[in-house]
Amino acid sequence: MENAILFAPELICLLMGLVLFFCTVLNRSYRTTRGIAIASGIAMIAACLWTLSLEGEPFFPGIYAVDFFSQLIKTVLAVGFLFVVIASANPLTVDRNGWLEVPLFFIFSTLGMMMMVSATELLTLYVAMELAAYPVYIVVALHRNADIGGESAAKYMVQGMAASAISLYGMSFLFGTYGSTYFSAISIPHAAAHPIFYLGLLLTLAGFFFKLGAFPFHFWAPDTYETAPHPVITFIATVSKIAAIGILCRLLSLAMPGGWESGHAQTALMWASVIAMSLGNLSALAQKDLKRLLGYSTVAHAGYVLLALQTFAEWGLTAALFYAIGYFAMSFACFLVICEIGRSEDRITIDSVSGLYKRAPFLSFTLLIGLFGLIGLPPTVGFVGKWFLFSAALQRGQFYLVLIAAINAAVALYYYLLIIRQLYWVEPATQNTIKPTPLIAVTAMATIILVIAMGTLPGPFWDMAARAARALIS
Amino acid sequence: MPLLSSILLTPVITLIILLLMPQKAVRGIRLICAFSGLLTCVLSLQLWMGYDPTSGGIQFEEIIPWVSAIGISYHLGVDGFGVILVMLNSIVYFTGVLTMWDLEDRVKEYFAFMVLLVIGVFGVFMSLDLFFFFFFYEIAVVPMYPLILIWGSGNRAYAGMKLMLFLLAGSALLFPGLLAIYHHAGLNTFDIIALSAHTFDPQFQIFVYPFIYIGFGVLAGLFPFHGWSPTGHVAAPSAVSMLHAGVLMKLGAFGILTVGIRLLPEGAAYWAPTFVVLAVIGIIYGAYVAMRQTDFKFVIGFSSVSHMGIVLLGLNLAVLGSVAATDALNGAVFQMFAHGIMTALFFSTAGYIYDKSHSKTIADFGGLGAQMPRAVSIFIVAGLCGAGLPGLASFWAELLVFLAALKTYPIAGVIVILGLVLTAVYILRVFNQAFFGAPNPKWENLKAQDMSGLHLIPRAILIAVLVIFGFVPRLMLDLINSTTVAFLGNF
Amino acid sequence: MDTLSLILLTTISPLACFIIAIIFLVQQPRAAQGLVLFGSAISLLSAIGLLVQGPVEPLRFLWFQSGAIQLQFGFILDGASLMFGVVVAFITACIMLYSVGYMAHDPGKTRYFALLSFFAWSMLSFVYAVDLLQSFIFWELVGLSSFFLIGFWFEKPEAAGAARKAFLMTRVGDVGLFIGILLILQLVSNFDIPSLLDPQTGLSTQVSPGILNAITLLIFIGIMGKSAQFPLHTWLPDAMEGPTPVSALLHSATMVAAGVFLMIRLHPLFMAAQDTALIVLSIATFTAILASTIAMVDTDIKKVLAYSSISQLGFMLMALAAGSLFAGVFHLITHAVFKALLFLCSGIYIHAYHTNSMAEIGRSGGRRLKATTLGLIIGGAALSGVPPLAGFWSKEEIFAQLGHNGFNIYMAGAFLAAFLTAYYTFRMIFLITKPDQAPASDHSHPEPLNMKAPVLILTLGAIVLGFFGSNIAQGLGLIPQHHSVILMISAVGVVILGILIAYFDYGRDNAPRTGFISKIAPLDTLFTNKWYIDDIYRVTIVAITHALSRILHWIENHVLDGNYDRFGLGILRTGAKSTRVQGGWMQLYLGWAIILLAVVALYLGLQ
Amino acid sequence: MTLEAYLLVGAALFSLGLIGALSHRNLIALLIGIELMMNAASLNLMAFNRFVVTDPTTGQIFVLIIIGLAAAEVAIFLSIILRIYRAYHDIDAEKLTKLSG
Repeated sequence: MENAILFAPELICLLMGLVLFFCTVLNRSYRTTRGIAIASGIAMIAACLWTLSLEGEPFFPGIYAVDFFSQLIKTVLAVGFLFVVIASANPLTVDRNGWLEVPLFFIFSTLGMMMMVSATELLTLYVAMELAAYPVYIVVALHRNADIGGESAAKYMVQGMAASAISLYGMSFLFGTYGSTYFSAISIPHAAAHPIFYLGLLLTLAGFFFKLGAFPFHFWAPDTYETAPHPVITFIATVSKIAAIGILCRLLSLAMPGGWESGHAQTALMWASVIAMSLGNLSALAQKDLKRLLGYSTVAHAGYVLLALQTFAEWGLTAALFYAIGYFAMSFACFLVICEIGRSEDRITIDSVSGLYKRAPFLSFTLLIGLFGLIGLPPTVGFVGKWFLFSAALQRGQFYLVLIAAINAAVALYYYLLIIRQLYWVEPATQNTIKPTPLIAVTAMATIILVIAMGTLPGPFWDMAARAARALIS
Repeated sequence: MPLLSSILLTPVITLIILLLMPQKAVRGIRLICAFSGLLTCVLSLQLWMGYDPTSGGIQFEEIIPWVSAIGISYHLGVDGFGVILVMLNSIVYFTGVLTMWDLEDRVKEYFAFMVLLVIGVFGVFMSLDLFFFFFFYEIAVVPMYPLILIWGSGNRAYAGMKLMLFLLAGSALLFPGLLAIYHHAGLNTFDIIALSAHTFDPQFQIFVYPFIYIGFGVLAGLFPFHGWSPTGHVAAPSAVSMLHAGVLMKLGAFGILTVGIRLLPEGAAYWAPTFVVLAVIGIIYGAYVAMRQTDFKFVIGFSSVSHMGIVLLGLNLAVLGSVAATDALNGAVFQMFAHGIMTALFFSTAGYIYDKSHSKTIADFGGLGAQMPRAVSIFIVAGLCGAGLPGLASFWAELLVFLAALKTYPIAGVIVILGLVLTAVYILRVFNQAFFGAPNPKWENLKAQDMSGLHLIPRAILIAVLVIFGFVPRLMLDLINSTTVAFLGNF
Repeated sequence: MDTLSLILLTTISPLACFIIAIIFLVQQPRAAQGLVLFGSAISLLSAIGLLVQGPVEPLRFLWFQSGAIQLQFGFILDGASLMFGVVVAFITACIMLYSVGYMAHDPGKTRYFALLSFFAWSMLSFVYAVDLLQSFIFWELVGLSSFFLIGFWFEKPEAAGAARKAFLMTRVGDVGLFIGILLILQLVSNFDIPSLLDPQTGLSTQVSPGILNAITLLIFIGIMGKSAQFPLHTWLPDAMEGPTPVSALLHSATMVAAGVFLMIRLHPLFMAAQDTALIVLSIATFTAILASTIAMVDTDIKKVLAYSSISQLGFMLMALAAGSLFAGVFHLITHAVFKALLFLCSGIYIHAYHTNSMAEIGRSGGRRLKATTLGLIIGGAALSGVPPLAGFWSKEEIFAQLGHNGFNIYMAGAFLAAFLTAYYTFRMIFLITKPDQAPASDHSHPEPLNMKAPVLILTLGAIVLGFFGSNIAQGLGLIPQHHSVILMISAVGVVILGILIAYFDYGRDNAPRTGFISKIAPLDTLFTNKWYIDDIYRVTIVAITHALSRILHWIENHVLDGNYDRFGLGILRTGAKSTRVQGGWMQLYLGWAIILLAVVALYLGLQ
Repeated sequence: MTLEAYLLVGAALFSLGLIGALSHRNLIALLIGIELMMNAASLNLMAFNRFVVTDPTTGQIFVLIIIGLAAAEVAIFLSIILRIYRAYHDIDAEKLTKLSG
């Protein structure tokens, strides 16, 4: 029973997944299905909160850990799932035949991610990773236009498969070096200095870099962001990012005591971070498609997160976790608006949001807050998060690295401001007002509150992230 | 309720109320803002009265741990400089609201952004924690973009973008600089007071100081990074220009003072000669460039570059540890205040003329003095203050800085004093081309639209402040001087 | 009444009038006019009251403190300031009275009277200032108010231009003065005039002669600007664009006299700085001659008077530089009276005939204005130094001082200037009173009483003031020079010579009505073109300033701003290029990733 | 055979798979290339299992699961290929370049 309690979020996820499966089988209406998905989201959040401060290893000792870290991430994942399901009301961009499957695949992917962050063994990790990935491959392809959907799904999936193959290849080396698939056996400080360990670790990271959209596995991001159905890309851009950052934290914590000193992985990660943020920001400057632009922006943000992770320090992990939560909120604010205004449009260009303040004042305010967050302006979480991330790097004395990152943030300002200009200054092309449903308005409100609360009262959130990071290291 | 938090929370609450008000309640929005401006003025006056200059130092401290794990705390407190600048911001806020009383377009949003800007400025002047200092600093910068973009004029998209890019590029230098200070001290606190007790390694100070100086300096119109400021001023609506040139640019100088000089005195001293040269160039350069501008606001914009050069000059002279350090710092802080009020007056009046005529081209007017005597007179007062005329506040500031310059670097001193003539040249050029001479019949319709009633109130307040401190500088100098002595005593 | 309230009444009442008039009485010009006249009367009476009370110790209050610097605010009440204060208040009152008639129909009457009041306030405060910085402040305010008064008819571009020129040129001088007093502050941290001048502990005992010379020279630059000495004199003739009463006020007793008065105030310092004194003497002498030569050929009555002012200010500075405080003060006071008189007379002519040309005034029947013409002749004679009028005595003092100290070259210069003065003054008188053709029409212009009365009062002053020399000397605590008879006779001789030549050129029947100088063509051209000084400025300083501002403006737009923009665009272009990596072909994406991974693997392998 | 030999074979297999995935335009060939890469990993796992590890079951289970998941992956990818084929009537990777830049 105790095991079941520890396992409660995943169990609820699994059970509700089955319920949703039967909904599809019985061909219920989309309203009902979505209603059930929302209910299951709420149940998951409740379960996560219930187990938030529990610790243990349910069912299989050594391969599955429930600790504060995993439960914190799971809570955010559950919230993310709920929000995405709410946002995917009336998802016209999805093939009409596939509507019912959307919540189903989301919930299974979420289940995969939940298991991923709890996994403490390579095989479990691998299985969870694939479980998280496959449903998303499918929903990307569910775009109502077969050509666009097919191309973006193929690109996404080829990258994903290659990345997971590379990951697997790396895992084999980890396994070979330590003779065990348990993390507890792998994270041995003195052996950690062996270069083959770092090679294995880096190759393993490839799969998660892919998820995070970090350089050099980011190439799918712009293309898929641009064309995937809006709710789907919302899911990828928010929920799966948290899981990716979470698992990166977990994996890098394996190399924690020696990672910085030996410098092998650190150098590689540092360059990945620098190139990711520079390339992401520079490429975003030239974009006209809003979603594509956000795709590049996500690459840049992955760079910022790596900046903290490459420090191999508790501070860095804490900052990355804090930023993961914040990033979820900021980017959700943006994508929620995209879902709303782009119900019937396949592509959202920058011009689509022209004069949105006249057509939908509240939504444009939401987008504004989200963009402010992504720029890194106070009082949003973007500012505080960057402060923590950069602080982590400076703790290691990487002054110029932080300088580069900060300059990148200034360059990024340009394209974000262009969007804001469209939002608030340019006259709208149509006068159609968009009135969000109360549920969506409440969700938007909650997101704004989260973004601003984390930006102005970061204390409790930082403490939680720090607790999670400590749970990882110990 | 602690006084500083009350001052800070007044605009915060105003902002929340504004966001909850309906779009249409234009009158109510204006009244609320005016009331909040007045309230901050009253509270600031209380602060001014309550500050005890005899004991000097930081007073009205409030500390609430914010993120205690890494040493961020909500630490407010003001020294004499802070008191004065808080007062400045209150005055400019209040008069700025009154200046924009006639605004009809998207009133709610306008005032919301403006109040956000005010919050940021108050926060910077009060914060004694590096995190919050920077936090509020950025808050103050953010609203500039929408304000310029939506309510501005002319080439506003370009100007707003340029302004933001310059300022955030400045922040990009500050980010590593501020964090390096924190980590290098190793005290696990962002508290400026605690950090100032720590002596940083001189090599480190020399390395980091330019980042801090240039990073904040961009906002203070530091030559050659001033390009954003005239363009931004020109495009912004008048009350935004008022806040921008009047208060926002002071944030930069205040940042150099509070973070740069207070924490890194040796670095500051090492770099001071270089930056003195830049400041002197800025003063002269701004004046010369202002001479050729064809647009009112560009003239004022470049004059701001020139006048802020005086502030920067004073700050740099203060750290050289010479006998004139006190005068230099007194002068620099006095100039922050005086220039703030002066440019507020400038922009408020230039904005008025623009609103009525929709022309900013100097040569377009000619003899406006006969058509809008009141507006023109007020502009002239501001111009004369800019020219450093005695009897108006900035005279004292310039006097003190020039004195220090003459003592420390006689050649620089003579050059900047000669700059006074250049200032007079460009100011009088504006007067002669726009206000004097044969009246242009094109503007006969403006006769009926001269400033009156409500429009005169904010300008009258600003003029009164200028004149009062012009003739009774003691009111402020006593406050500044005691703080300066304490400040320099820490070196 | 005690001294403090008297001094406050003297200085503050014009200020109060200014504030009330400018704020409340814009729509009621008559009330403003009355108020201002009333204020000026109070000011005059209290100034006289102060003079009657006699010199007292200075009054001082702490103004502010910054570091080691302590500044006082207060009033110095010695002979010089008391007497000059009365003169200023008196002339101001006369001119205000006169203006009631002169400006009767001007729409900007309130502004005019308010500005006059403001001017009176700044000038009086300057005269009584105890602290050098306080002096400087009011010195600047005097400059400011003269800017507004000269540019009073700002709709006329010439007036606006003249005002600007006056402000800028005096400003150039002020910069010198400012640096000078900042140097003093730096050296002694004190601005209190009496203690600066103290023979035992004052400035001259504390600093080396070289520095003292530098300081006094810098101060003299300020005086040069204000008192229109070569080379900063060209603003003064232009300033005649202002209303004539303003010219009378500014260029007789007040604004331009401020420079001389500053030198009077700091006379001991200048005496201690030998080199500066010599420089001042040379410049003053040269200016006196230069201005007189231009006055010889000018045809505009106000311009002639303006150049005459420059030249007489030169005389005063000569006296002071030669070492006689008394001569300087005496000439300052007499000049104030007769020059005000002359300006007021010219004002009546201009008011009546709407022309500035002397010949035109004569032709229109200028001499029919009896009281005015009387004033013109008496004032002119006093200016020329015809005994026993006021100017004679004060000039006599100057010659005596120059002779006493053996400045023979300068005395020769002074004689030349005196000769020229007599010549151009009587040229003016003859041009007006003996026109070349009889007046065309016969209708006579009334001379309004409120314009006539000040003229008559000042005429009286010009006649009698010369006899009060010993009282003035007493007031200053000095003994006047003994007049040498030879000097006196030769001076009178020079004056008579000048008058005779003027008579020969302009006064007699069938006079040629061209000056003798026209026979020497190069000099004539030089004088008519005002020695080309304005033109030299135009091609040098003005041109350089314009060129510099053009260059820097270009730099701002093309080098700084242009490069920032180019830099920004460069980044944007790099951004556009960087998207080529994202070629669209999925295997390309995969290839990139693999290559980079291989690099990492190689790097790790090499480690 | 030593461990090194197995690892070399594995590396060769991985590289071949990679080259296949990069060079073939046909999406199915691409898929096969990636499958080869996974098989290389499987081979590695088995080799390590044989030579290094004390508990011989771990690697075997791992490989079995990889095989299972690979099958699922192939199924999903094939369905996507079908969708592409329906839209383009072609499964050439080089033609799927509508999205770029």
